Amino acid sequence: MMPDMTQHGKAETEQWNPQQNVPVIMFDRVSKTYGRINALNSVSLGISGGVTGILGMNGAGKSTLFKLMMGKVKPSSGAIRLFGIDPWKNPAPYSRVGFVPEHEKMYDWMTAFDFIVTFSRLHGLTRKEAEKEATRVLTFVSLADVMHKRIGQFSKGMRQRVKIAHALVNDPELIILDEPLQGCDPLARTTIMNVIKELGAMGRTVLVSSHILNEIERITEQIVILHQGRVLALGNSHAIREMLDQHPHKISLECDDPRELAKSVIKIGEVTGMSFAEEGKLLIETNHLGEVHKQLPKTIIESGRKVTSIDNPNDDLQSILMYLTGGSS
Amino acid sequence: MVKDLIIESTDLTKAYGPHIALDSLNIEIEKGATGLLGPNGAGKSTFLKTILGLIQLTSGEGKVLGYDVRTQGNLIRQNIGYMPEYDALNPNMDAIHQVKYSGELIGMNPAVALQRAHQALDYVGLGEQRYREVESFSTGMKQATKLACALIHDPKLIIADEPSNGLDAKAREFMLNTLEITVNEGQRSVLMASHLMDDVERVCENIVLLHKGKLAAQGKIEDLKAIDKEVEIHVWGSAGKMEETLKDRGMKVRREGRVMRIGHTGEDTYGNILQAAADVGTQVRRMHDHEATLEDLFLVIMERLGQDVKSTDDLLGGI
Amino acid sequence: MPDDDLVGEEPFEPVQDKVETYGAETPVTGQTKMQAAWSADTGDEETSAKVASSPQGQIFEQIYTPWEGTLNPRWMRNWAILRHHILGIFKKGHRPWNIPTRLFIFFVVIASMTDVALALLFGMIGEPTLYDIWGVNRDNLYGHVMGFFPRNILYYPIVAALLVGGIISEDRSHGTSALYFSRPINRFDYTAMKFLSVCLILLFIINGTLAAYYFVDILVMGKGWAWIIDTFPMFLAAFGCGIILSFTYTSIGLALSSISRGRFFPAIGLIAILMGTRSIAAIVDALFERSLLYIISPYDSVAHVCQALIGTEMTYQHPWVWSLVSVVIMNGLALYLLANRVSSMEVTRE
Amino acid sequence: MSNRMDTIWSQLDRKSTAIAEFTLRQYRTRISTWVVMIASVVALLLILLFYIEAMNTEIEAIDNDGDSFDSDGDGYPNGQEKLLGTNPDSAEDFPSGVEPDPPEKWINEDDIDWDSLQDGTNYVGADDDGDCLEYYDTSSQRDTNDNGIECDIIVNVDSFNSTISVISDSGVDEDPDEDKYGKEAGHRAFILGIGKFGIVYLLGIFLPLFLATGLIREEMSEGTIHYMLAKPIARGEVLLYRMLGYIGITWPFILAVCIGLCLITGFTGPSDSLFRWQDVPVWMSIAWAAMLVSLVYGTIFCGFGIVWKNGVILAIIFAAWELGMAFVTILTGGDSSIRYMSVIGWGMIIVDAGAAIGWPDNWQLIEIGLWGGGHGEENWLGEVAFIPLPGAEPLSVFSGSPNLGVSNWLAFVISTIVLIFQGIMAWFIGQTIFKGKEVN
Repeated sequence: MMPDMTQHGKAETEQWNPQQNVPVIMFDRVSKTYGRINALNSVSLGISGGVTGILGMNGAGKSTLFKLMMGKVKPSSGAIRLFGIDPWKNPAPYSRVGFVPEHEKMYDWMTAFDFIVTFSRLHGLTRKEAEKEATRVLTFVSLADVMHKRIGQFSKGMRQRVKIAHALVNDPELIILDEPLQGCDPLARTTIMNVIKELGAMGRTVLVSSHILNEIERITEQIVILHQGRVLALGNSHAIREMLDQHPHKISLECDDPRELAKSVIKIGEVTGMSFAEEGKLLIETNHLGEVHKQLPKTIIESGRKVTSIDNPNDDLQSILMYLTGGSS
Repeated sequence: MVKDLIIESTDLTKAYGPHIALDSLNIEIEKGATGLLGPNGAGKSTFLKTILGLIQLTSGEGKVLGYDVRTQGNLIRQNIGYMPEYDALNPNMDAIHQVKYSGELIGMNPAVALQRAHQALDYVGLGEQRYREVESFSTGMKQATKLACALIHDPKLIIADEPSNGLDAKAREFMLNTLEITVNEGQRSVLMASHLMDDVERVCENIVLLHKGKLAAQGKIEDLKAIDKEVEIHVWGSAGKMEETLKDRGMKVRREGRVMRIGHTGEDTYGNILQAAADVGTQVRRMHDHEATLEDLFLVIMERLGQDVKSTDDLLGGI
Repeated sequence: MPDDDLVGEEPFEPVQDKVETYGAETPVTGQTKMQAAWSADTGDEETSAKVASSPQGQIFEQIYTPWEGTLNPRWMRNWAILRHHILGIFKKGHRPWNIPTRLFIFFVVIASMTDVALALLFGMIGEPTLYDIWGVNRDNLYGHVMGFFPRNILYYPIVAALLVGGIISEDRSHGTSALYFSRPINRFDYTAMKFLSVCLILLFIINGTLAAYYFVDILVMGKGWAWIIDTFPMFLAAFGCGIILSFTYTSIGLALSSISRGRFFPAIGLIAILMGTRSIAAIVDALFERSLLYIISPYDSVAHVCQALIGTEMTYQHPWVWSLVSVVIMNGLALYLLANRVSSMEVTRE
Repeated sequence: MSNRMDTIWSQLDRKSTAIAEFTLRQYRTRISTWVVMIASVVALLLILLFYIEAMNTEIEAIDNDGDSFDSDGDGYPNGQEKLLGTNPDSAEDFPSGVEPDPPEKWINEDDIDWDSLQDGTNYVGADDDGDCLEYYDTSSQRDTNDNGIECDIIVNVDSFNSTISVISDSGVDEDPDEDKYGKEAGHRAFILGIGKFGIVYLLGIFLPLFLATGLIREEMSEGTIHYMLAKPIARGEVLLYRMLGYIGITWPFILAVCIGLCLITGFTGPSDSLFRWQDVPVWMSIAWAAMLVSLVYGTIFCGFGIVWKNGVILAIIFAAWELGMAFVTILTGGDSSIRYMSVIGWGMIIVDAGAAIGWPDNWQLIEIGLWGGGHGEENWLGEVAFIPLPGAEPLSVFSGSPNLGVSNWLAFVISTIVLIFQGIMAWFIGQTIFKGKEVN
């Protein structure tokens, strides 16, 4: 009648050994349905190392993805592996994972220190080790000075940092942060972003979800885009944009004499069209964004016109999604 | 010209025991859209509660739409629409009745409230979903429903606490648009508390910045932004080389990944940048004058007030 | 779906060479590798998650429509709260009482009418002895309101518990208290209307069925004026007892509802108070033959007062005035707690 | 950090104490914990007031056998006349040369033979006031109950049928001291009544209802469970250690309540010595039963909370079933077998076994009290309905016998094992459900 002890074997046993060639996270054609709603649709992913941003609109399946990883819900089909282990009904991989849930609720009556000590001990630390560990992680998120205050008195940003700190005990190899920036003021946002970048730089695998592309791009370039439960794109955000280059694009230039400039720009072979929508603005249409950009600086300088602004309108998640879904979103 | 003030306060102070939540605030808010900013816990919520006439002032005076917050709370609340930060909807009710009920609570007749609820929901873009239970709504739809609740009696002033919190790009866009239309076409005033500086910048002309219960700054956003001009470029490929080249040309460069900010040195700045790009062969995907965003402004003001912004170095020291 | 053409042909290459970080001095030690794969099936749109979104097309027709109209005074606002809660029992579009609550209320209303049905049945078939047992008389009027089993163990307290369960605490947890307090509704009105609505629903069940019992008997049995004059005071007394009972249950229940955030504490708390105090008093009565402890039991105190009011045989030894005092004190304490808690209620969600 | 996973045991130990300690601290911050505890203590104190008052009120002495009357009006009470061999019904026949006794002397003159009760063997009461003597019978006529002793009363315990009967020699009655008997019986009835219903049932069910139902459910609905479930710990363990924390608060509380009541009633109760040591096993069995019962209920209710978000409704339905079982068990005195289908039934077996160990004479005491000295009113059938002594009836209601067909000690052990088994089953089912539960 005792709990399954095999789940708590020593670190040295095979099960706990990091298998070198196994990605930290593997999703193999995972689907998850809630009643009639299909939250995840045949998602396949493999992630190890570095900071990865999980991008998607509300309800795109980001939280479901994390819940599946953390064994909170059972996949309707497909297989999930965390360090090569199926996390459903098996807490073994969590000793190497730090999870920061999206929920705002915390144990307000505890001090930050107690909170972290208590939950570190669930990793099997003694009280003493846990206290040392708590001091370390709280210092890392720079809350050392207030660590003996009750969490209830903390502001949103501080609470968020306590949550991150609690996920860092036991030196996890994988850190999952669900919407860590939501509701934080710029001060807290900057601090949290720095913490995340730091973790990535320390060689951890970090997963961060967000629905704001700019935010994620300030942290990492490695992104996964989810939309309506499917992986629309994954890779370097840079590279994703490059892929998008093959599609009709617009470049808007602000310049003292657009019509003059247009005469030079038209010489770039890839430009398919131009328009003068507003006063002092030149809109270039192209199917090969990269090519055009490559030649643009030279062309401008040669034309002798003064360009004060270059812009690609629609460069946020929304427009990327628009492209990826063929404008249907 | 006499200022058209909707909210004014003189030495408004609120203390909870020894803790001073609002410290002699002298605030003047004009008609139009105003952003209420401040770090978490700066006293924004307390301030909003004060102008709703919900809590007793310790000292000082306040007037909202000409009504005294001390004595005319009911009149104030009848004339403003409040959109709370958290969920304030019964998840098991459908949107239309929720909005209708909120109208009835102001004192509208049921029939009028129902008709007006339809209008309000149409306005916030919940035309087809109005008979659905709020439980099945996304965050954006919930926010829109809350806005509809606040708008049902066509208030002169709408107080929106974090209207775009947790919304994705599309929903946020819509929410901000709606607020903008409300201000510009509806000629209503909006007081909006938010963390997202972009949102405030888009909707509002004025800001009030609170910090630790004190007024840190207030006024037109334009006036407050007086930070050195920079040009921001997004480059594609060879960013490091580009940086070096620019520095060689004697320009001040700050780089964050593919984004660089270059100190404005006069009319030839753009030319120099493009020349450098042409030399290096990098793509300049974007180039524009970088106006100090509200976020920068916020950080600058906070820094002056003594709040440290943690840098990477500080964090490294902890390990 | 064009996305397959777009990015689906081949996974992205490993991007180590393109890694850039903020600040060149921060080295990247993490192994950066992404393996990409796409869903094999095309997947039809029907099954994919419908992300609720506001239609973008409406942005352009968004027109702010002003509204000019007069707002009703305070009592109309209060009436709206009351209506919202009471009509919610029968109709959609008002406060959504949950299904178990509605079903149970329906069951209790039907079950409370058993005496009506039995009196009718035996009156009709002309069985005088059986009619005497079930027809309207002093004991039966008392029993309809105050009978312990099953009415005051299975019916009324549980209805009260279900009603008060979420009535205030729900506003705390849903944040809907902001809906009230950001509008011209003061806390007194709010509390009073919540109180009144629960009390009225209980009254409808208890006294509504009592009235049905009494008047159906008159109509169907063709009772004469003499009988009516005889029994009407009893009926009125029983009616009054129903009011005291509903009031007491409501005030205790609402006080509990106001001190908790969940729905279950008030419900269990009410049942625990009603049943627990009575059980303890019953033990003492059995052990020491002292009925005095019954004054801590809300049900027994009310029952004692009602025995005095209706004039049935007293089942308690201590004077009924003590019970009356106890009922007053209990209600006073509960209302004080309620007022105290509601006045400190936050506007926003807790 | 290298040696942090020394042994499975030390690791378990760390996790278990962490969660249990956490749970305890969480309870400490909740108002409802304190409300429930204070309310139960206040309720028990109220009952205690009645108890203390009853113990300090003299029970009026009743002349059960009518010996203080002077039926013939010759100045001598009937008892004195019977003792001295004169005819109590004849005014002419009275003892000569003896001063008439005051009537009070002939009230309570023939008390129960307490010493004989104490040892738990068959009770033999002697005829202290010489009731036999008025009959000038043969010695066999004076020994109608055939135990070889003239003029006595036996309370016969038939251990085979577990029946008890009072058989007196003809004409022998007793006039016991109502105050002494009433207080002893009232005291025992109080302990058993409060113990079985007040502590084992009410406390045993309300503590878990308020404290255990939300152990997992509240964490789930608040979303804070994510912190716990994201750690390398099996869900079954979380449940187990949360229950450990729950035990950590309920068991000391129950124990403290029982010890407190034991001390108060032990000093105020009727006793020749300073303290009633014989009550200690009874109180301890009450505490043990309440502890086990609250553990089983707690695990079951916690499981209900996991299964359904409105698990408390299931808990209330279950509590109602248990209430019915509690009544059945108390009212049948241990004769029903449906009680084996409940938790409370087994809990009460523990109390009954403890009572039988602490007070081996309990059944004789009850029977003597119900026999009431052998006097009563004849009903229309000609049967004598004995008038019980004060306290005898409540005591007989609240007493029961373990009725397992084994010795008291064994009954105690068996029901303990059954309760623990029930608890383990509840935990096992709970953790199986919890394991397969999707947490959103």
